Amino acid sequence: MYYLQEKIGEFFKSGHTNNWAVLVDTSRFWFNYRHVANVLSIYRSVKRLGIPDSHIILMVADDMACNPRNPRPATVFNNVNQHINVYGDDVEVDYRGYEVTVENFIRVLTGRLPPSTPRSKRLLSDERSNILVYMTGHGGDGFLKFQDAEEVSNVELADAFEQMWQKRRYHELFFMVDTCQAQSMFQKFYSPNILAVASSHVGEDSLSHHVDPALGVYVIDRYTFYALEFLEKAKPGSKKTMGKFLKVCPKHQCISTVAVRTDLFNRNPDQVLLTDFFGSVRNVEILSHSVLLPNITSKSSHCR
Amino acid sequence: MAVSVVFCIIAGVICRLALFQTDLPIWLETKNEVVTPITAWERVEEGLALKKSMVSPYTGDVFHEVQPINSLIHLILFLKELSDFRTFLVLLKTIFTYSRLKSTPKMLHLDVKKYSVNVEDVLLKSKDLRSLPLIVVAVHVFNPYSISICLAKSTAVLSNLSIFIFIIRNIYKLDNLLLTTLFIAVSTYQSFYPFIFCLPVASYFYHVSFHSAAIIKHYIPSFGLFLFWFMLLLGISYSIEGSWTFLYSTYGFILNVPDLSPNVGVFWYFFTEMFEHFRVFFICIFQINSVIYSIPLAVKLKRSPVFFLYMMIFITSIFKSYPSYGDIGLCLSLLPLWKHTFSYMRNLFVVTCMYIVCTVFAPILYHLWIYAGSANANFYFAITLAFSAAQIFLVTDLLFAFLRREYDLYHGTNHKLENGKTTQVVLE
Amino acid sequence: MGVLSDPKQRQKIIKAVTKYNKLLCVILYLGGVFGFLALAFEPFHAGTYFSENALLPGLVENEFRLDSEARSYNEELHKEIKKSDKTLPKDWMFKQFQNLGLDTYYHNFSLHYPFGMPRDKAIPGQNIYSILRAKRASSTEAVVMSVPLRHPGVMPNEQTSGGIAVMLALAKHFRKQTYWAKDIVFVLTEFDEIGMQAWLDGYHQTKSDYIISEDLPGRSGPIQAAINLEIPGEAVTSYNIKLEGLNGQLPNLDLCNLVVRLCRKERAKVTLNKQVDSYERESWDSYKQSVTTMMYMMWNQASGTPTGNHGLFHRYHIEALTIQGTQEEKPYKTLGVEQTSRLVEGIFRSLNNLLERFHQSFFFYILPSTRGYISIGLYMPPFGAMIAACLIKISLFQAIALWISRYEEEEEDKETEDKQSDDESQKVTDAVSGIVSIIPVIAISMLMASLAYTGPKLLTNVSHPFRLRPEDSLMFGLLALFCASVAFPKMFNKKKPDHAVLHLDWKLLKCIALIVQSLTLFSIALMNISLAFFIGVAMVPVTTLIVPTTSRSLLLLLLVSPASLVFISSIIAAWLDQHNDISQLLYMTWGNMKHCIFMKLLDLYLFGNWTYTVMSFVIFPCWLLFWAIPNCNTDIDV
Amino acid sequence: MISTLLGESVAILVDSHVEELLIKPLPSGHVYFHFQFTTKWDESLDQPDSFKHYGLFPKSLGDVLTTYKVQELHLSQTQGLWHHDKWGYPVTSAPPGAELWVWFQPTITNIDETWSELVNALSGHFCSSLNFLDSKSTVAPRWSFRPHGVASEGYSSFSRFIRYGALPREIVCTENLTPWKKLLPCNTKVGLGSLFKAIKLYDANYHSLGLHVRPVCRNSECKETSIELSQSLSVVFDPVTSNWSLKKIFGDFLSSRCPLTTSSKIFVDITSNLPDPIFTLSPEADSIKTVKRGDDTRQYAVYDIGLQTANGRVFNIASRYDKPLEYTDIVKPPVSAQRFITGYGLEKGGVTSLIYNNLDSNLTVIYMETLPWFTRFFYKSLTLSNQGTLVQPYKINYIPGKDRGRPYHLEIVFRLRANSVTKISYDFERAFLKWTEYPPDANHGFYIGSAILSTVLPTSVNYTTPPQYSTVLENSFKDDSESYFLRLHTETLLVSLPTPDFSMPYNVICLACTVVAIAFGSIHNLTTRRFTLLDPSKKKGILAKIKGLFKRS
Repeated sequence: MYYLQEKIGEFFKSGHTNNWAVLVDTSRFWFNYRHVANVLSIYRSVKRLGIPDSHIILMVADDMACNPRNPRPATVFNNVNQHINVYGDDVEVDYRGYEVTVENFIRVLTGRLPPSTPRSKRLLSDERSNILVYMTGHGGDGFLKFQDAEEVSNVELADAFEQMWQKRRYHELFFMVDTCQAQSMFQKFYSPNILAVASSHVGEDSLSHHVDPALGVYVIDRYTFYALEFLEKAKPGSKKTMGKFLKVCPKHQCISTVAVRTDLFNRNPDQVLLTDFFGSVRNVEILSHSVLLPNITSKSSHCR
Repeated sequence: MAVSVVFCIIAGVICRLALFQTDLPIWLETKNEVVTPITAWERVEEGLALKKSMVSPYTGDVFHEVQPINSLIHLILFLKELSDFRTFLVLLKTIFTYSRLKSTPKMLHLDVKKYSVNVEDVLLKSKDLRSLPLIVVAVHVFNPYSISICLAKSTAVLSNLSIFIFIIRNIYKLDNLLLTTLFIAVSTYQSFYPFIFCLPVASYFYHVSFHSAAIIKHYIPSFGLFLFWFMLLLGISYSIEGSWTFLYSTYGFILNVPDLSPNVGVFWYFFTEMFEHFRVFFICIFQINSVIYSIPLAVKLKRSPVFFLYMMIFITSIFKSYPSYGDIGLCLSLLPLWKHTFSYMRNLFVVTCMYIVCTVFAPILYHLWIYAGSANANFYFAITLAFSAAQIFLVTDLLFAFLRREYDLYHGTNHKLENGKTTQVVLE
Repeated sequence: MGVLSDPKQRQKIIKAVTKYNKLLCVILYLGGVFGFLALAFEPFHAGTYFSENALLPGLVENEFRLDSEARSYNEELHKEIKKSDKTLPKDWMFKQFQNLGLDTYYHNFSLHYPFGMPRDKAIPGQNIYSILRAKRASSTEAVVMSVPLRHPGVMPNEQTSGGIAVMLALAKHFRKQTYWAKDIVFVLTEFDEIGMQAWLDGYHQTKSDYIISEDLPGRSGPIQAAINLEIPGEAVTSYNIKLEGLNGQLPNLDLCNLVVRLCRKERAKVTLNKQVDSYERESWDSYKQSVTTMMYMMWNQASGTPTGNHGLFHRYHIEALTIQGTQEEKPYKTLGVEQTSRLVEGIFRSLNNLLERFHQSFFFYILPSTRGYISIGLYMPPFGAMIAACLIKISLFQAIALWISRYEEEEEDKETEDKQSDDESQKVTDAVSGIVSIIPVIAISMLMASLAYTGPKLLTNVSHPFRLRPEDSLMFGLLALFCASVAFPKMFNKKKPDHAVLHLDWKLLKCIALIVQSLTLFSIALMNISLAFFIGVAMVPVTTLIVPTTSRSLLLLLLVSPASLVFISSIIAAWLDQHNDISQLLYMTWGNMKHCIFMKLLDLYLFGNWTYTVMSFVIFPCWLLFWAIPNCNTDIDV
Repeated sequence: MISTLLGESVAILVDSHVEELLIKPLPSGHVYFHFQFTTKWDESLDQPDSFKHYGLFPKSLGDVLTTYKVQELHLSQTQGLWHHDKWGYPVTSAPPGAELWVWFQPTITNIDETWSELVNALSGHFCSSLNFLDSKSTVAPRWSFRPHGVASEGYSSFSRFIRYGALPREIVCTENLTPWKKLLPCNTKVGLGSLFKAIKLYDANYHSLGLHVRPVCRNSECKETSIELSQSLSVVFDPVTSNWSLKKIFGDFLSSRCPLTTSSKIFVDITSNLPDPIFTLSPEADSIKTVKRGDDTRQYAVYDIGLQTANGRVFNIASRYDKPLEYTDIVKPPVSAQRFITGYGLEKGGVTSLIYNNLDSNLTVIYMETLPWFTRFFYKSLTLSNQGTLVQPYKINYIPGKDRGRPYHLEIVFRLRANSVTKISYDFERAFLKWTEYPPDANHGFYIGSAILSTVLPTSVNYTTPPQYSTVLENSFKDDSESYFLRLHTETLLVSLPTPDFSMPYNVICLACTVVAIAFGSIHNLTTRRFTLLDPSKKKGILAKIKGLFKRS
């Protein structure tokens, strides 16, 4: 019996059985091309590292790829010498255009969506899910603007995460935000198991990386640019840790200082695999004999 | 005197006819200060067009008049020369006003016996009274506001008319509560707010009956009769319309202000910028606000119901949900009735200037906002706000002057203390 | 409300005002005028900046590489023009556009000359326009590039053939690009503004009495912005930006900034009304320079006539300006069609980036230089101060004391008390009678005004049979009318043999007149600050200071009468054309005057220019009110 | 014998799939590619139990049909505008943006609810914002949209079971293509599907994804029905030099046919070569087909992908023009329309549609217009005129809009005189919205969906739509009907509404309330206090207090 327990123990070593990602670009308009590039870069990475489209909620406030102003249609490049088309050929955007509102975002997190909402637009996570939440857009001290019309405050966000925790919608949550004064977004968090990283301290602006003269817009923000650089090196099975990831983009690269919050997170980031959040890798072990598992994930049905 | 009145009226008719020949009317017909979604002529036409093509005008959200008005105007359309009709209306009004004035002295000095000594110079003299009709008629005939609504063919003319008639009824046939309430009902039926005029009427009858019975005894019948008439009218339009939907698109439209197009009132921008979840609350506040004043005034002015009535007309015309120059025209034309109190008013000059300025600037700023696109909504809002403020100053000032004069009537004009020093009169 | 209601305070204020009245007036007036002019000094106004993020000026690299095509187009066009002397090679241009695979159309219109001529006679005209359909958008928005087709006859620096070459070269380049979000409409208009107006009328289906435009065969969506090019065939040395539109309306400041910025990017010299910015900033010279620039702009704006095709777009809420190529003697750099093309390409890339119509930056501004702007918030206070001078004056008069209730008089000293209360009602009746006595004056001035407004139609109609040129008939007719109106106070005398003057309460009259004047000036200022400013500068001092029965005030009034205002302005106009020798100057002035009135009327009928209306219908009666004052007698004071 | 075998095998096959590509060089130098994938499934919609075992028919779609009781479903997602004047008629007309119209089965109970669920489901399915098709933008047209499939007379004469909605601003991009091509039997690995490279497809002048499901006759005597799923992808390219080839345009060759298809063919319209050749095709066509349809004769070069790509050859159609084409005036199609906004300023406005009839015969057309509630349509201003003379419409179906509830919906049936232009014009008033009702880009403006013109043409000049009974293009070659149903979408319009100042709410609320307070305060003062003589001998405090009171009044 003890043997069995330990087996189970190591089966759930990383403590989670599935991965989800909520990737949000909150700003519309062509001159915010870079924000879309940001979010799509992350989208591409997590997809490459093994999270399926069905487990990714992608919110893009405006259409850059097929924007008539885009001289290279159906592509979004995050780099002037265009080696990666982050838009890909089989992208699935779940919330786009005017659908990207504070209300929808909070509803997706907390799962309070109208019954007629299709599965692809729901975050069907449970208490065994590791969730990556990435946000980018124009922000200020304590808020993040949605489409230049409304804003989500850091308090609202914190409460939303708390609600998720109480509804057992996540096991661990990695919150990543690239905006001006990004640190303020996670200052108000109080729910457990949240690891948070932000592109800049309060009072700092997050800067864009470079312009593509052919497009005539800034193509990506600094933090995401270097984060992507880091992620591109990672392979699905890689042993890179979050610790390393949190050190990405020192001041001389970002110009803004990257802020990290680990006090809510009860593991040591240096022991946490990158793929715990960015990939969905489960350690599968073939047992010679059948094991009777106690019903662990029974409660996971409530959030459907 | 009568000659000059007639002359005045004729002059008015001529000037209106003349203006009808210019392209002013076309411009005015769509001016949002002059016409509101309810009274706009083109919307009435739209209603007729829908009727003609067998669509109930109330299925849409363009037409908001009550049905019989619609049919009435249908009749009018048969009289080819519309302008004639309008000017005829004006004539009608002015004559009524005139006749109403005949009874002024009786109204104004009901209890002259109670007056203090040496108030001659504030007492109404017969020469004032004689000049009064002329002034009223002149003011009405050459009042740019009433001219403008006449030119714009706004249906506000009709509601004004019914209010006029009702005043006449009120004054003329002293005893005839029946007709009075009927006319209140008619004007309420068209523009909802007049229902509040029941109060002054009641207190009026209480008054003319020389306080025979308790005032409440007068409220009940007038309200009862009013309700009866009103229900009757609704019944009529139900029989015409065949459904109650018209209730929403007329009174519902007035009450919860769905149309936010600019006008001279305070509602439009307020509810444009209002947060959704406070909307209902503030609508209630504003609607109540437009009638709440009747209660204190009813108490304060129970001795002079006609003035009370006038105050109510004025206040509702400021705070109704879709005010227009039509209502202001009505009030201003009746203003000279209180000419004898003007000398007590404090802000007349300022108010006059505000009126003029707003009236001139409003169209300019509207043009800059809507057509030139160089100014934004705030400019126009500022003007409408100033306009409402001006009206409020005027009405409060008038009230002040009226009360102040009464004070003088009862306490004499030179105010001396026991120690014989002159001093000033203050509210306490 | 506090001040208004508290009697004591109000008394104090009124006393103070009445005491130092004249002084206050003078101070306010001078302060206003000089304060206004001082704004041109660089430290006193803000520097320009972009408030519309979407424009992204100059971020995108220029891709226009068709320099040789541009030049060859230019040369070919020259050949064509030479070949077909006196007529424009329209068909050639049409063919060029069509060969590029654009939807190209002719647009026919006809002009009915408003003056004298029989209505049936019409002058035919023809525009060419061509639509480049944005590849991946569904033709819901458009931007316009327009060039006036000028007759080969005009002066070489007035020619616009260079603009046409630029347009063709760009059309060829743009055609290949995939990044257009808005259609681009290339418009070539005949008879400058008239053709433009016809095209715009056709595009928006608006009717006009004198320009009859046929339906457009092809269309695009709502026009977001327009750039008008006046580039001569030869190489230019600098670009001049023209902003002033119909009735002094201005394009959004962002558009202007955009052009300036891109000119700088091309290292091209850019000027406003041909005035260069001085380099050093806070010096006296630079200040002088800025004032001149500002004055030129205000002068153009005040006239209310558009300075180019762009001016007509403004009415349709389309931001537009004209880029004019200018040539100087000693150029420090010459700019050929290729540079111009690159500049315009940059502008259109930025306009293409635009997602909402221009709404961010200022619409009310005055430019003392290309670096800085004076916004409405800055220039209104000084202007207000100037007008306040009259308002202060008003308060001098008993009129106030009458309007304000007797309430205060009670506060006044005890001994006056009794009289006060006696003549109270007396006063009221006097007021009424006073107003009544003034009504005829007002009536007459209104009558005169309407005559002055409607007169021209009559005059020109009668002029035709008499073989008079409409200019002359207008001139003389209006002069006659003016003289008549000047004489109107004398008409009153006929009725009153005893007095040689009007019987009316002149103070009340002046009070009213001043109110009317300040109201008028303010409302003009809202639409055309320059016009209001100039009129105000001229009229306010006179009108505030005049008193009855002094020949001095009579003279002064005559000096600021609408007629003489026109005269003065035409002198200035003549002087601006460098006609310094006096006789010639006067001659020019006479010509200008006729021409000016004539053109204003033409503008009124063709484009709806309000300047004449304002002068005849608003300023003139206002002036007549004042004119009555010196003819009043002083003995009936209230 | 082989043929008989084949015949049987086809007969026993429950569902069949056909892939086709029509290539049509347009007079304006553009080239029109229309991909047509038709899956026919011999199951009838009305017995849902049959939706158990799926063959080629996509299950996801089958579920949608059964759950929401859909009889017919027509969805189109389009980028760019089809210019009729230059390009003639497309195979299936579609407006810019997204358009969805659905006929529900008569057994349905609560249609509006089902509709809102359906659009939600579809929006999830096709990654588009179809869920914005709420009551504010949905109408039930009476005449313009009849069922395309087999339907009983009684059923189709009711407009009760149809819902129509359009999103003129909807953008179409890779994320819409992805789910669409997942519905193809052999995704994009083989067959024509392998040409779908987003990067190329979205660089087109016109790009339209279509999806149509409808019941059709199973066989000629039409005893029982089958379900037909027709997926179409139309693109118009502008090969700047007029020569074009599959490789150049789609960036790839064809390497194989989809094995699941019964036929996979490519048709190139070479009618323009007829008198004397303008362009030459390589390789040689397998067969040249001359088609006589109505009064119009066309010639097609037919390629069978199967043959072309046999034993691993790659296949690329290229056309070479001998001389560069020069642009001339293009002959207009029989019926075309032009629609635009008139007037200026943000208060009122007008819409005018010019409808050209270039035929020598009169036509009866249905004109359908749907206006959002915030552009208040004025029925009285509706005028139809033809060269200045008023036209009396036969029938008008007008449903006025409700503020924040229902769009203005108008259908007119009238006669187009031969060789003339008919002008339909009306005025509207722009509403003032609450500040929360404006979209984030309020000053960009609001879109009005395109008007729809339906008619039956007597001639088939540049008419390419396949006949009613099947959407397989090849069938249009043996179509012998005399009348051709045409649906035509006009331009979408952009109107800007007056906007308030979005930064003002607090100030406005405060100011307005202040004004009201002034009135309340002073009237309260005057009515609740009495006048008295002020006695200076009283101590100062009171005086100050009274003054205070005064200030307020």
